[in-house]
Amino acid sequence: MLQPLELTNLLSWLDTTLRDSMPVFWVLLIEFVLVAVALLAAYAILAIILIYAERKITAFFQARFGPNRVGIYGILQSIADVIKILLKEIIRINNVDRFLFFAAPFFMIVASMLTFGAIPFGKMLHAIDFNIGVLYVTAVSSLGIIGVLLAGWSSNNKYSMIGAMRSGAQFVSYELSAGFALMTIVVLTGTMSFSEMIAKQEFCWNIFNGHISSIIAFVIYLISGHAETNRGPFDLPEAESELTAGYHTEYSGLQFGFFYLAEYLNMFIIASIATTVFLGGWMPIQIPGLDGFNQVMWYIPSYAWFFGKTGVLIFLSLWVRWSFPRLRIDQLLNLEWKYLLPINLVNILIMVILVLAGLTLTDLFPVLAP
Amino acid sequence: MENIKKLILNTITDAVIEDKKILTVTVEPNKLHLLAKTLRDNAAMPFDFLVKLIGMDWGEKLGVIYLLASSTDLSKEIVLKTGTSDRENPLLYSVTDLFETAHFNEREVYALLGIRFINNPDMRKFFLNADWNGFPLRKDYDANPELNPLSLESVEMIDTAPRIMENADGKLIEETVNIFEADDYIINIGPQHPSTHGVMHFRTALNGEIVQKIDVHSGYIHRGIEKLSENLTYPQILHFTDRLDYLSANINRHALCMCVEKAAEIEVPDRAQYIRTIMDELNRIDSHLLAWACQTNDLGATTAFIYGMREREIILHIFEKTCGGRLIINQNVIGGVMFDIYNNFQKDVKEFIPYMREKLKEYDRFFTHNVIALGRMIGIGNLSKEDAISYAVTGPAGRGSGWSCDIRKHQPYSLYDKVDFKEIIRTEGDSYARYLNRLDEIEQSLHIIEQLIDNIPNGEILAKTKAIIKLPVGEYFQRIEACRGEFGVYIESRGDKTPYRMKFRSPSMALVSVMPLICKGEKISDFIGIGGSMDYVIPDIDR
Amino acid sequence: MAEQIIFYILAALIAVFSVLAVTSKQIIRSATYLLFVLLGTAGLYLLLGYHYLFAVQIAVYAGGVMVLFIFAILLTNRPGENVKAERKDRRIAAGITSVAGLAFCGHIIYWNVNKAYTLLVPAEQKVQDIGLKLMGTEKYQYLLPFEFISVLLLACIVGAIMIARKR
Amino acid sequence: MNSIITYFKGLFIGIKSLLFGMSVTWKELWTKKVTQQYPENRKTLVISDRFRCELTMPHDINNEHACTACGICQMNCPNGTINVLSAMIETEDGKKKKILDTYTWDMGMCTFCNLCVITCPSDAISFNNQFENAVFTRSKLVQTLNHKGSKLREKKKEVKPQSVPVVEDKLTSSKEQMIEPLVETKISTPSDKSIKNPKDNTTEN
Repeated sequence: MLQPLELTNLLSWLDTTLRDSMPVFWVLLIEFVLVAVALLAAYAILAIILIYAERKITAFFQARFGPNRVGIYGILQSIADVIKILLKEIIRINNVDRFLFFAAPFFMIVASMLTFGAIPFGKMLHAIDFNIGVLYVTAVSSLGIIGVLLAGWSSNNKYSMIGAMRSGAQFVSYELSAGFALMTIVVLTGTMSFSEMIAKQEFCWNIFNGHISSIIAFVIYLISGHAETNRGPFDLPEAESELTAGYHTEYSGLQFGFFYLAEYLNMFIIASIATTVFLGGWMPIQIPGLDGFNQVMWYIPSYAWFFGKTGVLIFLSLWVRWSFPRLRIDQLLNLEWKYLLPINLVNILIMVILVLAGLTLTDLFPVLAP
Repeated sequence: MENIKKLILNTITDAVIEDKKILTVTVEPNKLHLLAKTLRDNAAMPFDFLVKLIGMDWGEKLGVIYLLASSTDLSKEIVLKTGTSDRENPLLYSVTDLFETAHFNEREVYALLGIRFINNPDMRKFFLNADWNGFPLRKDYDANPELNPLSLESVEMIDTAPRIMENADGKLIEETVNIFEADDYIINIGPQHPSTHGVMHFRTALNGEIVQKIDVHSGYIHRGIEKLSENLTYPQILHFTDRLDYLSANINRHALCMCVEKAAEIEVPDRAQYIRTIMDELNRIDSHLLAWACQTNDLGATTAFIYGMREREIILHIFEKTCGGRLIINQNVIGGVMFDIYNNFQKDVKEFIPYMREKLKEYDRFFTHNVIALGRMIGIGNLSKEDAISYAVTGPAGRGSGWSCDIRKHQPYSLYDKVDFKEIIRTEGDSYARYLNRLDEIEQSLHIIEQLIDNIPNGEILAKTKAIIKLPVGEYFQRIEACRGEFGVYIESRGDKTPYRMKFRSPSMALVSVMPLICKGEKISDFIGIGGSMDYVIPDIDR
Repeated sequence: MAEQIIFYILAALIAVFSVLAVTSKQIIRSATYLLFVLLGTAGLYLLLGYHYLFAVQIAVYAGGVMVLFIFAILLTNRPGENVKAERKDRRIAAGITSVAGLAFCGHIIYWNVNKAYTLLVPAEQKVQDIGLKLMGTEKYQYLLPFEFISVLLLACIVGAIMIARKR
Repeated sequence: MNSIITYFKGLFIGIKSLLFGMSVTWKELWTKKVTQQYPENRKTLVISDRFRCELTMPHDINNEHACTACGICQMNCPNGTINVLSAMIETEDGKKKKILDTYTWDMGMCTFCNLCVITCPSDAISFNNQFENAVFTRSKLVQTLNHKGSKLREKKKEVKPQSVPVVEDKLTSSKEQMIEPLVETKISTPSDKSIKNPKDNTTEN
C-alpha cells in the first residue's frame, strides 16, 4: 500500500545511510541520542501545544476569548509563558528538606517521561516496544505519586501536606481501576504488547470488539485516568478554592514548571494509552472489503491518526473538566470503591465469558479479524 | 404590646419604660439579663431575635442598646438599654447564653468601647488587636497615630482568651481559657485565601480532613466607618453605605436614606420610590447571581462562575447607564434618587427579565441537579431554625432554615406592600436550601420588577430638602432586607447635622458567627462550600 | 561493553544508596534512598532482559510498597524530625548481623556465580509462560506458594483492620 | 433488592445529570463570546455618559470657567479630595473680589460620590468619560482642573446678578457657616439637562 507521508521511509533511509558509513556501535549511539532528543523535544512541544489548546478551549466553554495577545489568536502565549517560567527566580524556602524539595518535581517529570517513551506514536514510531507494554506503563506512571507525596511533605506547609495526602489516597485508589480496565482489554486481545494490540485492531477496534464490556472498560479507564492526572472534577490535591495550590503551593519558577508540564503530559499520556488500547492506536479506519477506501485512509499518515484520536480524547477530558464541580474526598473514594471497582471486577468477568464463549465481534464476524 | 409592658414591670419593677415609636426600656445592668430572658421566653410573643447590639458612649455613661424583635413577627420590636457610669472598668452582663449572636457583638463593643461583659465565654477584642491603645468609639478617644504605630513585625497568634465569669455566689473571676488544645492541627484559612471572599481569617483545627473547631479573626480591613460617620453630615455618610456590603450597595444606601427621611420627615416622591424599588431588586439579582457564581466556584465549577458573571454584567451595564456606577452605584440620595432613569431603561430591563429566566433554567440543568453538586450541598452545614434565630442569621440563609425573616414582608417599606411576591422559605437548613433560595429569590425579584417596570409614574425624582439636613433629637432605627439578610441602621441624633452615634447592623457578621457551629464535623472542602452558601461579604463585617 | 558500564553504574548506585538508606538520620530520606535502591534493582532486571520482572519490581515495590511507606511516614512523622541514634549494643548487634549476612550471601554468590551464567536464559520470558507457571500445579510450578501468599495477605488485612478498629 | 435498585438508579440519574451539564457547556462552545477585547475595541467602546471618571472644569473657547471659588465642593467632599485656593483681586471698579487661583483634585482619594457636582451652585465642575486613568505615580493623580490663565465667565443676563454675591456674603460673613456643607437639591443629568433645577444659588432656608 502507498504510504508516502509515513516517517518510516525517512527513518529507514537514515538508518541505512548511517550503517553504511560507520561501525554499528556508533550508529547505535547516534540513533539513541537522536531518539532521546526527539522524545524530549516532542515532550516539550506537546506540552506547549496542550497548554495553549487547553486555555483556548476552556475559554470557549466559558464564553471568553482566551489568550489573544501574544501572536495572532495568542498562539505564542504558551511560549511566552515558558520563557517567563524559565526566567523566574526559584525561591529558597526556609525550614524545608531541601534535597527532597528539589527532588520531588524530578520524580513527577521522570515518571511521565518514562511513560511517554513507551507510546507508539505511529507506524514504527516507537522508542521502546516492550512485550509487556501495558504493565510497563502502569508500573512507571505510578512513580509520579512519590513526587507528589515528597513535594507535599518537604514543603513544610500544611496546605501542601493535605494536598499530598489527598493525592496519595486518590492515586492509589484510581490506579486500581485504570489497571483493571486495561487488564480487561488484555484479556480480550491476549497480549500486553502495544504493537500486537494495534495489529489486532486493524478492522475492529477493541472498543467495538468486546462491545459492552469494552465500552464499560473504556469509560472507566477515562474516568480513572482523568482522576490519576489530578484534573477536572478530581483536582482535589490542588483544589484551588480549598488548598490554594495543594502540593505545589511552595514551588516557583522551573520547579513549578515541571509539575505543570508533567500534569499536561500525563493528560496526553492517558489519552494516548486509551487511544492505543481501545481505539486502534495509529491504525487508520478500515473497512474489510473496501480496498479503495482503505487505500485512501492509509494515505493519511499513521501519526496523524494517532494524534487525531488522542486529540478527541483530550477534548473530552477538557469538556468534562470544565463542566463539573469538584468532588469531595469521600465522594471521590466512594466513586472508586463503591462504583468503579465493583463494576470493573464484574466487567472483567464478563469479558472473560465473552472471550471464552466466542462472543466478541471478531469471533462472530471473522471478516473483521486482521 | 400592653401585655409586654405589664410583663416587663412584673419582672423588673424599677424599669423605666418610655413609649416611643418603639417601646424603650431602661434597666440597671444586673437586671438586664433577667429581663432579656423573660422577654425571650415569653410564650405569646417571644422576643428571641437580637437584631442589634449597639455599644454607646452617652458621655456620662457607657452602655449598650439592644434591639429585640420577635422571630414570629419581625415588626414587633423592643429596645432595651442599660449602662454604667464606671468609665475606668465598665462591666455589664452578657446575654450570649440567650442570643448567640451577642457573642461577637459584645466582643466588638469591647474592642470599640471598652465595655467588658461578664459571662461572655471569650472576651477577646473583635476587629482590633489585643494591644490596641484606647477605645475608638468613645468620645474621648485619642486618635493620635503615635499611640498605635503601624507595626511591620510578625506577631505570634496567641490562642488564649480572657474572660470574666460569675460563679454561683455572685463572685467575679477573671480567667484565661485556651481556645485550642496543644496538639491540635491548626491551619490558617485566610487572611489571604481564595475562598474566604475577602480578608477573613479562620483558624481551623483539623482532624485529618474534618474540621474540629474554628476561631474567627476579623478586622483586617476594618475602616471605622461608624467613627468616621460621627464627623460627617448625612449626605456625606451616604457614600460609606455602598462600601459596607458592596454587593448590595444600593439597598444599604436605601436604608440610610430611609432612616434619615423618616427622622427628618421627608416625603419621597412616587417616581423615586419606583426607581428605588426596581434598582433594589436589580441589585438583589446582581448580588444573588454573584453569590451563586461564587458558591459554584467554591465547589470547583469555574465555568459556572463565569456564566454567573456573564448575566450579572447585563445588570451592571444597566446600573452604569442609570447612575454611572457599576458596583458602588450612588443612586439613592436623601429625598429621592440622584439620577432619573435613562431613556431605554425600561426596554433594557424588560429584555433582561426573559433572558434571566432562561438562564435560570440553564443553571438548573448545569448545576442544580448535578450529582456531584448535590452530594456537596445536601445535608451539609445544617442550621436549625432555633440556631438561625439565636445567631440572628437572616436573609436567604435564615429562610433556608425555615425562618420567615423577610423584612419586605414583615415591615414593608418602599413599594413592597404594593407588589405581589412570595417569601421563599425552605426548612432543610442545609447548603442546598440556601443555594435554591437564592435562585428562587432571583425569580421573585424578576417578578417584582415585572410588576413595577411599566408603571413608573411621572413626576419629581427628588423631594425638596433643606440645604443642611439636621435630624431632630432622638434615636432612629431602620431595618431593611438586603441581599444577605437584614441590614439595619441606627442613628442617635443630638440635633446636629452629624450623627452622635451611627451603627450599621451587618447581616454578614451573623453569617460568619454561625460558621463555627455549622462547620463542626464537616470536611474542610465542605467548610469552603458552606462559606459559599452563606455568602458573607467581609467589608460588611469589618465596618 | 556498554552493558557492563551500565551494570557497574547501577551496582554503584545500589550500593551507595543502600548505605545512605541505613545511615540517614531522617526517616523520609531513608525511604527515598530505598526507593532509589529498588529502582536500581529494577534497572538490573531490565539489563538482563527480564522485562516482566522489571515492571513488577517497579509496580509492586516502587509504586506500591514505597508509596505506602511514605504515606505512613507522612502520617506519623513531623517534617524535619530526626531519628534518634540507636543504643550502642544494638548498633554492634546490627553490625554483626550485617557482616554475617554479607558472608552468607557472598558465599552463595561466590560458589554459584559460574553456575548462574549457565542457568540464566538470555532470551526474554513470555508473560504467558510466567502466568501459566504461576497458576500451574505441576513440578516447578507455583500455585501452592501463590495461594499461601494470598492467605498471608488476608491475615495481614484482617490484622490491619483489627488494629484500626481498636483505635 | 431495594438497595440494588437504588444503587443503579443513583448511578444512572447521576450520569444523566452529568450529561445535562455537559450539554450546557457544549452549547456554550458555539455561542458568541461575551467578553470584550479592550484595547482593540477602543473606538467602538461605549461608556455610559453618566459614568464618572475624571472631575473636570469645563472651559469655553475664551478660556473661561464658571467657578466662583466658593468652596462648597471642598466642604462637601467627604474625603478631602478637592482643594480650592482662591485669591483676592481688585476689580476695575475698585471692589475686592475673590477669584479662583488653583483648583486641585486628588483622584486617588476620590470615591466618585458625585456630591461636589450636585452641590456646585454654578455648575462649574462635572465628571467626564475619560476612563483610562492609569498612571505610574500617585502624585500624577492630583490634577489641577482650572486651565492656566483662565478666568471666571461673566454672568449671562438671565441669571440674577445678585445671586453670586449672596453666596459670597454668607460665606465671608460667618466663619461658622463656612463649614456647613450645603447640599443643594439639584439633579445633574448630563444626558438630560432639561430637568435640571434652574435655581443656581444656595440660599439657606
